[in-house]
Amino acid sequence: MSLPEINTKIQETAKRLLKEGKAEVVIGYRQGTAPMTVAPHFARTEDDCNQLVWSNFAKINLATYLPKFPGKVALIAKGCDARSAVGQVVESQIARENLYIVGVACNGMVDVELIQAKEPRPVFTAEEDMATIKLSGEGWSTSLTKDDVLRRACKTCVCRTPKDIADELIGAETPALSPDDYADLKALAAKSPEEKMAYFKGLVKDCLRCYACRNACPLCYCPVCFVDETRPQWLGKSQDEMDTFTFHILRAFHCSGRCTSCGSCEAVCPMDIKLREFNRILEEEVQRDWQYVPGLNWEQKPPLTTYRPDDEAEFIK
Amino acid sequence: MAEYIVKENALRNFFQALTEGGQRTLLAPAKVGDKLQMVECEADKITLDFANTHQSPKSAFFPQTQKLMAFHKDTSKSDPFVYKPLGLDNMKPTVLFGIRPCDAKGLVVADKVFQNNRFTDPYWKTAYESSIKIGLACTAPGPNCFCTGVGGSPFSETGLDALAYVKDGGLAIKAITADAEEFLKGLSGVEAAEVAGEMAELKKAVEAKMPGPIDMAKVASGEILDIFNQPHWKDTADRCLNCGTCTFVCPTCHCFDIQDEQNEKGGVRMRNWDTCMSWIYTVHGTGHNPRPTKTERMRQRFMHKLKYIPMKQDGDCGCIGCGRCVTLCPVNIDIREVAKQMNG
Amino acid sequence: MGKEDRNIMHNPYLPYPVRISDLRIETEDKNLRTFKFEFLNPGDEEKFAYLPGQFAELSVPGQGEIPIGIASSPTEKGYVMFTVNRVGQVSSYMHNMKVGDVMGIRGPLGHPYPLEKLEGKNILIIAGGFAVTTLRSTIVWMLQPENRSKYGNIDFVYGARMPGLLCFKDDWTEWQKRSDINVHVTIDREAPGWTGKVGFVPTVTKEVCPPPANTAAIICGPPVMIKFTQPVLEEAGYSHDDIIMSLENRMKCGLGICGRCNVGPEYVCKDGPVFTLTQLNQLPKEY
Amino acid sequence: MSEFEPKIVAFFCNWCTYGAADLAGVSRLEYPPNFRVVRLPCTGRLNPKYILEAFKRGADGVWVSGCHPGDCHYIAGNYHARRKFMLLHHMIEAVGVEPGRLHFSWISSAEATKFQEVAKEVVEKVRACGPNVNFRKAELNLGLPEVA
Repeated sequence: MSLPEINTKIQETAKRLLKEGKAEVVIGYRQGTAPMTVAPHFARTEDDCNQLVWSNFAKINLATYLPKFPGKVALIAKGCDARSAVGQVVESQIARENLYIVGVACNGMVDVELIQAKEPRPVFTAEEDMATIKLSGEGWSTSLTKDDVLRRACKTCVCRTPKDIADELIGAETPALSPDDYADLKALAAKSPEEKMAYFKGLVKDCLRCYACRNACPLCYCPVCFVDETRPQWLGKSQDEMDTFTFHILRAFHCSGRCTSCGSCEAVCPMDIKLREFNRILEEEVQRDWQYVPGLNWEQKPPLTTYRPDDEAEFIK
Repeated sequence: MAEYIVKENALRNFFQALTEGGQRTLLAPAKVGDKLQMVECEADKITLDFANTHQSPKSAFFPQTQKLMAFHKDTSKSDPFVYKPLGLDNMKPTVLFGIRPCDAKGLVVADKVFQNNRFTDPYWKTAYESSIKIGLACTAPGPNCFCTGVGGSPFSETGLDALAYVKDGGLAIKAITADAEEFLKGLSGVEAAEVAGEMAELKKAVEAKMPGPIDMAKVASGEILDIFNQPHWKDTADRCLNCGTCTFVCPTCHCFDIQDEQNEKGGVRMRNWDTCMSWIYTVHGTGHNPRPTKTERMRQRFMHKLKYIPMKQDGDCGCIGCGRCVTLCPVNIDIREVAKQMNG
Repeated sequence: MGKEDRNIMHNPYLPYPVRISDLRIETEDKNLRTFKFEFLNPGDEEKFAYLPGQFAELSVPGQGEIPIGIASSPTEKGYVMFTVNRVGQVSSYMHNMKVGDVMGIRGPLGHPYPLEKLEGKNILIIAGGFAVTTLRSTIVWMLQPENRSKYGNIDFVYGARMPGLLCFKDDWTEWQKRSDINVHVTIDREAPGWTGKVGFVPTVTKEVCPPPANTAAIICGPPVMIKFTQPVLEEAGYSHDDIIMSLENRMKCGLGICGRCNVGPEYVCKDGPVFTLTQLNQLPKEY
Repeated sequence: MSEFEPKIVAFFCNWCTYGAADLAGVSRLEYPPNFRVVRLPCTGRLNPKYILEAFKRGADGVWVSGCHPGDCHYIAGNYHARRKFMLLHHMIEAVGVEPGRLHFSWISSAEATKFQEVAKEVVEKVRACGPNVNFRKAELNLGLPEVA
């Protein structure tokens, strides 16, 4: 399906769902006000629905808005959004009956940082279809192949078409990709502790501690985050290297067995930190130990909320 | 005021000379990793071809983490447990080259907070007032630039000691303050010239390409509570994540948290940037929170920039139109749109 | 470029070093302690010149700072006094400190009650719980012979849940004996051994409040008390200009710089904490 | 120079390892004194951030010990803990904490001898890692001339 066709389909579906009372609000995207942006859009009326669009520039995972959201919600969902929504139902953050997932066959989102690395000139307009991004500025224009500027997370997506978890699907199934083989992580694991630490500390050296990664994360719905706890205060609030490093380790740890690799955290990071490197460590471990991939199943419990008496225990004396 | 040029082949010497033989720290636009930032850098790393630095230059005078004072616990020495100020003596003055006029104006907004009607922040004042700020006018504003929408100009001189623009690969510079004239005239590579006329023409040409003023008349004349209670806040807040990115990159956001850290020998009191988007920013000891949800917190930021600061700073807007928050907001909350909504 | 005045600049972040010269447990539930501080450096007491209604940041080295209203009156020389509720990290730490310990105080901050403007008026002071601190300061100040003549009748309504939670018992029992102040101390419910008034502050205020002509009310107390007392005063005919309140919000710098405590364009720390109801009615209720 | 003596933070379950340590003591089984013990109601109570905090504040090693599988006083606390520890163990070694700094064991209150053995092993392994310099918060620089 072409982008305009998808847009029409999304708008029609949204109107129908509102009319049928399947949802009081449809959460999707609308065109942004600046080049290469889209805005999450909360459609409550037919007029609102006409603004719903699909875009390659979506940054955040729309499931982030779901926990404790009042009333019936329909979500125009990429595969990762749908998976996160499933996770939230499994974790009892939203009731299944209040959630209607409109899955969209997604072929990935683009990484604006990558685009700017390829095209550093200021971009004044961006046009898109499902395969190309056309950029233009003052006196120039260029075209990029979308696959060349995909977000890293999208390159190893295991659920581009959320056909099994969506309540309905828009678009034809997108060809599956080969999943993350963690080759880089495995290579890193062979290195010395000093090298590993230097690498990971280096990743977060620019961190501002703004916690945008946390706020954009569909898993981070705790009423009080550990970084905001005051008695005791676990983390100093300065730009201390270890405080920052610990934040990132714990953030990833809290997402272990739950992270759907949507890449929202990286996309929103104002300093473009490769935050998923921390998540991937545990993602790989969870898959290896418990063969668990989050957000693909309405029934299965996340691995850290359950146990098996014969869980691996080699590391314990 | 005096006018000068620096030819392209003299730039390197000129940049080096700006440190006055190492007496000043030179901060200028240069790449750090793949981001352009205002940083302490070597003369040959400085770039003149950019829209604006990724982050605002406020950290030059208001670092994200700044130690304010320290104490020791050694009772055999004088004044145990008594805080002593840090960093005020022998603070090395800076020279900022390449600061954009919008940011320079933003620092003036912040300056009026740090030096308000009752108190003077000595840490800010010392750093800010000892610095020399040489602005670089924008001849090619970025896609989200709107300084002209909020009373600024790509050639604005507010808050600057001198304003330069790129001319034939080199620089044309106009001194704005007497200090700057004194500073510039003897520097290596600087030649006297007449550039004000060309500068005025360029200014007109670039301004013509930029957005017109955003109408804020009703925001200015309206009652606080009327704007505060407008219905649009809820809609915008729907998509706000309270992530705080806007506040961290904003040149006029000045909020901070004060924190103590200590060990067995003593402790320091420091301040760290804080954000009004955070829940803990306003929560009382009792648990009561005057801004309990993201709606109130997001509204606070825009009310502060567009209503409260103008009320306190003779009508000057708290937003200077650098466009960083527009570019970086992950959910496209656009201050220009919010301003329009506030204006009814 | 300002190099010359660097060394003479006052640093408003730097606390004056003080020593705890006296402390006492103020209430039965032990959640309130009253600290008296003496300044370590001669001359600092003069620099810390304050008026009733102002507050200070109590600074515990290594722990942090808390903004607390000044409970002593500037007429009480040789010390400054604060009553601290055990709530957070700093206040809990302070509750374990001893006489002789060194800490800091920073201020005075904020604006005092408009004592000059109130001259010639009758004064109604309404306090609830431990919010009485800056009002104790006000009363002590007003009762000084050199100040007393500037004001008309002074009424003081003070309430707490039970007798053991009333602060500054020595002070108000002393005032009860005086003829130049009417003291109405009340508790919420009957309690053994209590012979004074029983009833909520708003009810007692209704009973005893003087006619509004030429009278100003100063109120400080928990939000629920203020919520129900304000209508009583409005009904009695008090103009909003004559209802004076003291706000609190989370604070850090106390200087109107760090943000957070603002109510609309006003910073509670720098522009307040004292506001008239007229002023507050034009501001968002973000406190 | 004397041999490096590591500082180790030990988190012991109240119902087993804590008792084993007591028993080792009254049985006069000698074990190294490098531990600072934190008693927990259950290893399931151990938030991973405690472990990171211990390292961050300068511990050279951390040792967590609880009840054998199936023996949990709260039925399944240690089973849940086991999964958490497994991930944390993997995580911190992946980001460059030296293998040998973080240890886990199951020791019942009767196993004083095992306690002694594991205690020795933990200390030796941590000693072999040397002082923890990479995963700890840098010492606060007071910047005061009089205490420099």
